[in-house]
Formats: sequence, structure tokens, C-alpha cells
Amino acid sequence: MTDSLVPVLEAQEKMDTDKMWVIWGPQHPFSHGLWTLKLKIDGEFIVDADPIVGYLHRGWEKETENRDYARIIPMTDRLCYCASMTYSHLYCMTVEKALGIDIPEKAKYIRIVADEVCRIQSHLMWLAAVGTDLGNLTVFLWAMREREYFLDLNVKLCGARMTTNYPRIGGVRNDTTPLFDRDILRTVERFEKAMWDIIYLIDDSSVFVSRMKGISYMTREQCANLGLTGPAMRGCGVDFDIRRDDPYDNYDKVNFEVPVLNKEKKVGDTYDRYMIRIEEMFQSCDIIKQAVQKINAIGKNAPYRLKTPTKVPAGTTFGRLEDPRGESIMYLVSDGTDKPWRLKVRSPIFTNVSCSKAMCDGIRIADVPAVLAQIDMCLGETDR
Amino acid sequence: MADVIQAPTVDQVSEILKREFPDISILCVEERRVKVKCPREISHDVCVFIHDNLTFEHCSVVTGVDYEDHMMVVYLIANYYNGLMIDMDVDVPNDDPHVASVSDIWGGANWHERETWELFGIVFDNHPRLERLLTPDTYEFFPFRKSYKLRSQE
Amino acid sequence: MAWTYLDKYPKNLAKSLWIMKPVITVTKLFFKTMVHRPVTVLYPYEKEWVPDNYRGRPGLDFDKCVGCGMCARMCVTQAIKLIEVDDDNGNKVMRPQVNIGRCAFCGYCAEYCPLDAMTVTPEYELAEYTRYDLLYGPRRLKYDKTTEGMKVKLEVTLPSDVANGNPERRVCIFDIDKPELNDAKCIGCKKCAKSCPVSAITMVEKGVNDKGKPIIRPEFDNSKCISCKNCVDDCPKDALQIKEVL
Amino acid sequence: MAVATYTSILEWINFNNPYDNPFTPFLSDNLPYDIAYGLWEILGGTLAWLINLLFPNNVVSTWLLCDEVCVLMSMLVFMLLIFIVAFVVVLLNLWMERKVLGRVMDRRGTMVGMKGFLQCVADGLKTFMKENTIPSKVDKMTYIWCVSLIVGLSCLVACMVPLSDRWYVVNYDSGLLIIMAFYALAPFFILVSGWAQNNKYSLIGGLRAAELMISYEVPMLIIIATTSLLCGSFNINAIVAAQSEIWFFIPQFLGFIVFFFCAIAECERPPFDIAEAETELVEGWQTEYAGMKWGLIMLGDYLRGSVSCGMVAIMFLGGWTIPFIGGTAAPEIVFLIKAWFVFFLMILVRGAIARVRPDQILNLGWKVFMPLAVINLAIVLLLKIGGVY
Repeated sequence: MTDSLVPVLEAQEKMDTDKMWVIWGPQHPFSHGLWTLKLKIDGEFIVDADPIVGYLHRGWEKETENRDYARIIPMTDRLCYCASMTYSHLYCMTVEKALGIDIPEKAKYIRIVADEVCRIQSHLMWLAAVGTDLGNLTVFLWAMREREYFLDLNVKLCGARMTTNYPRIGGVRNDTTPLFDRDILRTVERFEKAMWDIIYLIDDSSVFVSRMKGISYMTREQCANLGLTGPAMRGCGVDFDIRRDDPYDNYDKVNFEVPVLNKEKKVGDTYDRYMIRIEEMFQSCDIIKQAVQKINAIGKNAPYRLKTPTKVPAGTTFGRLEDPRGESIMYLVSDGTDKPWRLKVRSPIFTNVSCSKAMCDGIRIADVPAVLAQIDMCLGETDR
Repeated sequence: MADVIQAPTVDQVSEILKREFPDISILCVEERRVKVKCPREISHDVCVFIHDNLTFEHCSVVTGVDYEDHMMVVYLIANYYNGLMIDMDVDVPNDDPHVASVSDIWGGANWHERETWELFGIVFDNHPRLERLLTPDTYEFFPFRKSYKLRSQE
Repeated sequence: MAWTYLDKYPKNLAKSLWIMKPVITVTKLFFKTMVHRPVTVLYPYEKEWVPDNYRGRPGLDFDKCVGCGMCARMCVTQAIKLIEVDDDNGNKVMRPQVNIGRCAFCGYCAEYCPLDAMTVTPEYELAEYTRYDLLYGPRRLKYDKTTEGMKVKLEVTLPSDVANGNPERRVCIFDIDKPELNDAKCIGCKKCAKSCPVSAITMVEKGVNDKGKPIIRPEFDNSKCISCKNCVDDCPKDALQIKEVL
Repeated sequence: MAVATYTSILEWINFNNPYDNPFTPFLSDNLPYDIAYGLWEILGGTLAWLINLLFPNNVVSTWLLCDEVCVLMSMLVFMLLIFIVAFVVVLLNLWMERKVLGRVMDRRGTMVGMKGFLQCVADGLKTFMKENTIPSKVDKMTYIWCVSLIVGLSCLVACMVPLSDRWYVVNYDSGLLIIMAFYALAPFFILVSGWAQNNKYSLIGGLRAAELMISYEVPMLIIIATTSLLCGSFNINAIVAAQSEIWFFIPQFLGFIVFFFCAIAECERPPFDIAEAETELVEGWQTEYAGMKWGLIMLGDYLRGSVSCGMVAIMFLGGWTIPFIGGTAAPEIVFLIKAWFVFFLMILVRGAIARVRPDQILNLGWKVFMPLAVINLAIVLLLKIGGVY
């Protein structure tokens, strides 16, 4: 009798009876886009995670090798619908660096304004996603309502809401419209008041805070080593912002603070990562106000767009910029013709999502949307 | 080895690298940017040195460039203390596209190396999991090589 | 440090009675929207105001257009194709046709049109029943209420002007970039003259060559030229190139 | 051949007092039964008259109007009436939720016909017309029967809540206990259907439903016991009558708060909808249900929601009475207004806070609600001993 039981017992020992893989995605309410997260769960706890991306791989970088430099700008908008302005900016900046030209002051400030508007609307989109991920639709709609005013600013500035196509190699597409400074200051002032309602809804609610507090701790070393960048990194104690520490365009001429939490503790949780982005929105408002003043001071007839040669001299160069989601880099290899030889995009989310295993370690299933909402997924730029 | 220097300046970086590794050449030095060229045999040692002694904690990009006659692996390595970046180029011959993986030094390089492998066919030795990431597993070619033509290029 | 938000949070939640503050905030908005209307726009009945430079579908001024094909060249998605149509006098002319199904609404056609014939329009309701209906021919692209803002001007400042201390001068690219002839390469095939949409190129005889045949060379009328690069593209020997004034 | 004598229809329809009928199941005044009885007298009388016109002096006509058949038929009409009223209340709840939630979120809510009310009807029609797909790997019997049991139990409970002292189905002395007992049955079937669907999301959802139940059921029952202690009876009429002067939510304010949140958890509404948490479990235990089954489950959910509100209104807000006025001409309306007010509060809570994590619900149930319920019990005991009640 005992002999007959041996294979059964052996099989039982081999079986992982209490752990199972749950596969989230590619179509799943928590994944804002097409990607899969395989989770190995032990009861309610996560023991292993394996993100799978690539459903949206379009060969973006290969496609650019076929186009002349000017016609790549609309393509950069399509990398990420929330951060279209920063990506076009980054691309134009990189090409300008390869050309070795210095663009007019006014264009630099207009780009700062456009970038910060883009940062605020991207963060608001993220806030909306956090709301739905935690199961509250009111935050979603209120954040989207605020975002709409900034999209209206985009329309006034460049004629389109999201795929802006605004920066150009050597400047920007068009000058600011006559009442733009008035509109933008009104919107920003309105936003600074209206934002508090959403903050009351989240930060004064013990449910929201307890959902985010104390889960998914990341240390400073982990962040730096795994390549987690952006607000998520600054919440864990890494004091680094490309706008301040590696300034591009005119960011060294405006005053702003970079919100960093846990500088001494060197470890941060999901709530810290959340708080960084909220404060960043207020700092962006400050930057916008200063930059609008500078634009007004420069005057109406100042140049905003330089004429640039269509052919870029051979060489390699790269531009680096603080995206709303982290550090984004474009690495350009030019060969002296009017088309790039190679254009590499370093998307912040691509690296951030590879950290999801470290972020999901030991948390509960119900926490996963809250934790992964902080990397603000956007698949267009992840898969490229 | 030399002492740990937190937040080195551009001149310090080029000086120390030249002193420690006579094989590598400093291509150009700009404001907050150092561009070096490194033979592939010592690339891993250089990376360890940069990480441990020069406190470059963050590897932003690992990518490949196909120059048709040879390939190149580009490492962009960043310092969080002063925003310095090292642009390290490693030439790789077409017939033997191997280079040492740096994902044991910087965990963030893991996916970048996987991506570079699947798009350019540059093999990263000792990589923990060199599988296809963005493209389907069934692909047997490397789509970002110049020898792979798009439909419009043919 | 001047924090707006981080100064006040995180805070002791007992002070806001755990969940009472959000409930009160929500109730406040509830009563507010009961009195005022919600911010939602009842879309098909109400529409938002759009500015002049709003990038809807492309529009075309048929008579202004010369059929240079600059829009087709700059189009990112190859949505624009030049087709042959009859103009008002019955002559065959080339005019752009836009496939709205492919259009990316980037506004490049309006921006790069040398004559401002191509414009952006504020029309964005473009749904059709078939894909064929999405093809906008040159006549259908007409937009009546074109304003100055819709003709997106491509005005740049020359780097040389900035260096000279005259940064306020803005010029149109199409006024200054002119084609240049490399005389050694030219074979006098007259292709450039044929391809020129504004007939700015005339073929002029310049002496005779060794074999006694006439040497024909193009001559450019720079006042007419719109620097559309058609001659550069059509030249079989790469004898022409646009000279960029910087 | 005998010529049929024409008899007036009025000789067949005569309105008797239903309580004179020896088979009447109700002892006291019951408005829906009165209506049903009257309706049957009109319908059955007309039918009997018509049959008698065709076949004079037949047996069927007299049989239709005999006491036994009258009671049987009017019971059928009575059931229909009770269910229709409960159903319409649920539709109104649904409409209110959509409209109020819309206003809270700065949007308009539903807009289809009659200020958006017809959207519920359209949704119902849509779910009924969808294809009834059954996944091939499910355990078919449990998969199908669980829906019937969940929805059936919800309907039963919804019909058992009295709208007033004259609008009820049963009037037991243990009425409150019976309602709560049926009410607490549904999570078991949620658990079973989670197993039956052979889907990981459903399984986790079903387990979470059980987890949820053990966290809120105990404090809830303690408060029910406290309430009955306060008025000395489990009978709903007695509980309402005891609140004629002062509503119970004043002496047991803590109990009101705890019961309110437990009632939200009971009907699995946000923020306690962990069993169907859509961001992590897609649709939780309902993932594999499609079309009509899903529509019925949603209907069941809202039926349970309206029961929760009714229970809060009965136990803490004085039911169908108004303090110092007592009964009104239409006590049902008074009761429904109170229930809708409670539902309005639930919507506001839903709009304001996020979903709670399963372990946090357990913490909340056992470390916050449970002590509060016991303190509430202690306060009531003190009031009792002090002779206030």
C-alpha cells in the first residue's frame, strides 16, 4: 500500500500547490495600454512579477532612418500622447546640438512654457489614472476637467490638443498669439486654486492615503541601480533633476525647486512617489509664470525661429531632457545627409517598467494598481 | 585601484580614465559630457571602475549602432551627484558581435541589452536572460541592422 | 524651500475626520453643479470655440495653387497626392488631393505651402461611410471662410541676420532659397524647365560646343521662383541644388 | 331550449371585505392585498360574467368567485404587485445613483429620455438581448444555479422589507432576524460561483466575498441585537413604533455609523466592492457571466442595495413615521424618501473615497467597527438600566 502512494506523494511535493500565476493583460483595466504583467501570487501576496511589453512595437527608430529631419517631428508626438511636447522638444534639441546652433532666447522660453504645460497635463492624466486604479472615478473626472484647460492652452498655442507638432529645429512653429500670456496666467491661477479640491479628496482621505502608504519601499541604491527615474526616483531620495542639474535651453535662468522626499532616509514608498508629482505641478506653475514674464520682456518682434540647414553634419550626439515621467534621451547618429543614420530614443517608462518586479515584491494583489500607477505607463514610448 | 571620487569633474574623469586604462581614448570633452572610446575586451572593467570609483550610479542607455562595416555599442552613463554623463563607445566587429554584459553592474541595463540584442544581434555575454523583448519570439533576423531593408527602401 | 503642497501634507488625518473632508468636498460640488451646470459640453449641440490656427482638415485655394507639390513632399503620412484636374478654363492642371483617412493633421502642408494656397481649417467632423469618401479632391478641399490665421506662415530669422544684430527681420524660406546650377554637370535636357510649376526656368542657348551643337542651359527668374525643389528632384545628373541662404 | 337570461355584470362583481374571507392569509390591514383582492374581483368577476353569458349557469363561473379561488388568485396578483414596486424602487435607485454621481463628478449623468430614467430600461433590454455565452470549462450546474440563487435571494429579501405597517409580506415577531438571515446567504453563493467559473479572477473574487463577509457580519448583528434590545422586540412594526418620539440614531449614533458602513459592505457597493474590484480583478466573481445573467446579477446587487437603505431607515430613522406627527396619509412615501436619503449618502461616500483593500476591511471590521458596536451596546445597556428606555 505504501508503495502505491509513493508516486502520489512525490508528485505532491513537486507541485506548487499554493502559488499560482495570474496574468494581467494585455487587455486589463489596470494596464493603461497594451502590456502584460505576469504575477505569481501566494494567497494575496506577490512573490514574483514578470512584465511583458512589445505589443506596440512599430519600429519607430527604424522608420526615422527613412525620413528627412523635419518630417520626424510629427512622429515624435506619437511617441507618447501625454508628453508629445517634451519629445518633440527633445528631438529638436538633439538635432540643434548636432547642427551646433543656438536658438533664439524667445524660442527657448516658449519651449519652457510649452514643456511645463505638457508636464502639468501629463501629471493630471496620471492623477486621473491613480484615481481609477484605486477605485474612485471622481478623481479621474476632476483631474480630466483640470487637464482640459491646459489642452485648451495647447490649442491656442499651436492649434492641436495633444499631438502638438510645435517645436521646430531652430525654434518653434509660430509665435505666441497676442493674448496668450493673459490666457496662460489665468489658467495657471485657476488651476492652483482648483487643484486643492483634488488634494482634499486624496490626501485628506484616510482610505486613499492608507492604500498608498507603506507599500512597495524602494531604496535609493535600488532606484539608481535599476534605472528608475523621474518623480518615482525623487520620492525615494535621489536628489536629481535634469532641469536643474544638467540644464538645457533656459532652465538655468528660471527659479524653481525640485521636490525631493526622504533625502536622509534614502527609502520611499508609493505615497512619497505620489506626493512628488503633486508638488511638481505647483512648481511647474511657478516656472510658467516666470517664463511668461521673460517672454513679455523679450518683446514681440524678437526672432522665434532660426533658419537651419537641411543637412546635418556627420557625428554622434545626444540630448537629455526631463520628461514628465523621467529621464528621456535621444541619441542621434548623423551621416551628413538629410536623414538620420540612427535615432535612439531612451524612454523613461521602458526602464521604469522593468523595475516592476522590484516594486511588486511582497505587496498584495490589491496594491499592484496603486504601485504601478506611479510609473505612469504609456506604451507608445515604451515599445516605440 | 584609486579612491572613490564622488561627483568628479569632466577633467578629473578624463584624467583618471586615461591613467587607469591606457587603452581607452578620450574622444571629446564638453560641458558635463565626456566621450570615450573603449576596446571591447576591457569594457566591463571600465564600467566597474566607473560605477565603483567614479560613482556613476545610473546607466541611462545601452544601445547599438550599425555602421555596416562594424557595429558599435553605446553606453550612456550618468552621475546623479553633478549631472555628468559619459558616452562610452565600444566597437564590435560584424563577424563576432560579442560584448560583456553590464547588467550585473547596473540592473537597469538589463532590458536595454535585451533590446539591443534582439534589434542588432549584438550578444551580451553573461546576460541573465537574453530573450526577445519587443519583437515576437519567432523572429530570426535582427530588424534594426542596415542589411534589413524596409519595404519602402527596397 | 517654498513648497506649496509639501508644506501641508502629509498631515494628521484625524484632523480631517478620516473621510469627512472628501465627503464634504464632494457634497459641495454636488450642490454647486445642481445650481450651475456641469462643465460638460453637450457635444453635438454645443461646440467649443476653436482658434484660427486650429488644425482641422487641410483646405485649398484652388486658384492660388500652382501645383508645385511642396505639400505632397512635406506630408508625413503621404496622404497628399497630386492629381490632374480641369481648372476653370478647361486646362489640365496638377492639384493636391488629400486622403483624410491617412492625414495626421500635423499642418505641414499649410506651413510649407509657398503661396499660402494650402491652409488649415477648423473643420474636424470628417466621418464618412466609405473610405472612398475620405478622399478630398482639390475642389472639395475648398474652404470658404479662410482667414489670415489659417494660412500658417513659415517665417524664419536668418542666423546671419542675428549675427549682424538685425534679429527682427523675418523672411520666408521660399523667398530666399534659390536653385543653383552646376554648369559642368548640366546636359541641357530641359527637364527642369518642364517640371517648374511657375515657369521660372527658361532654357537659353549659350554658344556651341565642340561638335557644333548648341549648349542649352537653364536660366532662373528668381522673382518667380518659389523654391519648390521640383527642378532639383527631376534633374537626372544632380546638376541643380538649392542654395540655402543662412 | 332555455333562453339565457341576461344578468348584469354588477351581479358578478361585488367588492367584499377581503378580511371576511375565511382563507385570507393576513390578520390585519394589508394595502397591497386589498388592491390585489379588488383587482381580482374586477378581473375574475368580468371573466365569470363573460363565461356565464356564453354558457349560462355553468360551474366555472361560480368556481371562479368562490372564496378559495379568490384568495389564490389575489395572492398571485399580490406577489406581482409587491415585486413591481420593489423593482421600480430599484430602477429609481439606479437612476438616482447615475444622476447624483454624475453631478458629483461635474458631469451630467445619463441623458436618455425622462431626464435619463429610460437609460435603465435601455440597459436592461440590452443585457437581455445579448448572447448568453457559457464558457466551456465552467462547472455548468453551479455556474447557472448560483445566479438564480443570488438573484432569487435578493428578490426575496427585497420583497420582505415592509414599506409601512400596511404594506408588508410577512409580519413575524422575528422579522428583522429573518431578513438579515436571508440577506447574509448570498455571499456563500458568490463564493461557490467563484469556484465554479474556473477562472483565477473569479476565484480570488469569490474568496474575497467570503473574506468581506466575516469582517462586517458580526458588528452588524451586534447592532441588530442592540436595536432589538432597545425596543424589546425583533418585530419591525414594534421597532418603528418605538421610534415614534425619538429616532434610534440619536441614542445609538455610533451604531448608526457602523451599520451604515456595514450596509454598504453588505450590498458590495464601492468602496467595499473588493469582490469585483475592477482594476485588479477585471470584474471579480462576475467575470465569466455575460448578457442576461450579468444583468440579473446587477439587478440583484441593486435590490440588495435598496434593502440596505430600507434597513437603515427602519432601524435608525424611524421607518415610516415622522416624530411628533406619527403616521401620515401615505407612510410608504415617507419610508421611501428616507430610504432614498440613505442611498444618497451611500452615493456620496462612493463618490468621495477609494476602494478599500481586503486586509484593511478585515482590520476595519474587527478593530474599529467591532469595538464601536460593543461600545454602542454598552451605551444602550446604560440607557436601559438608567431607565431612559
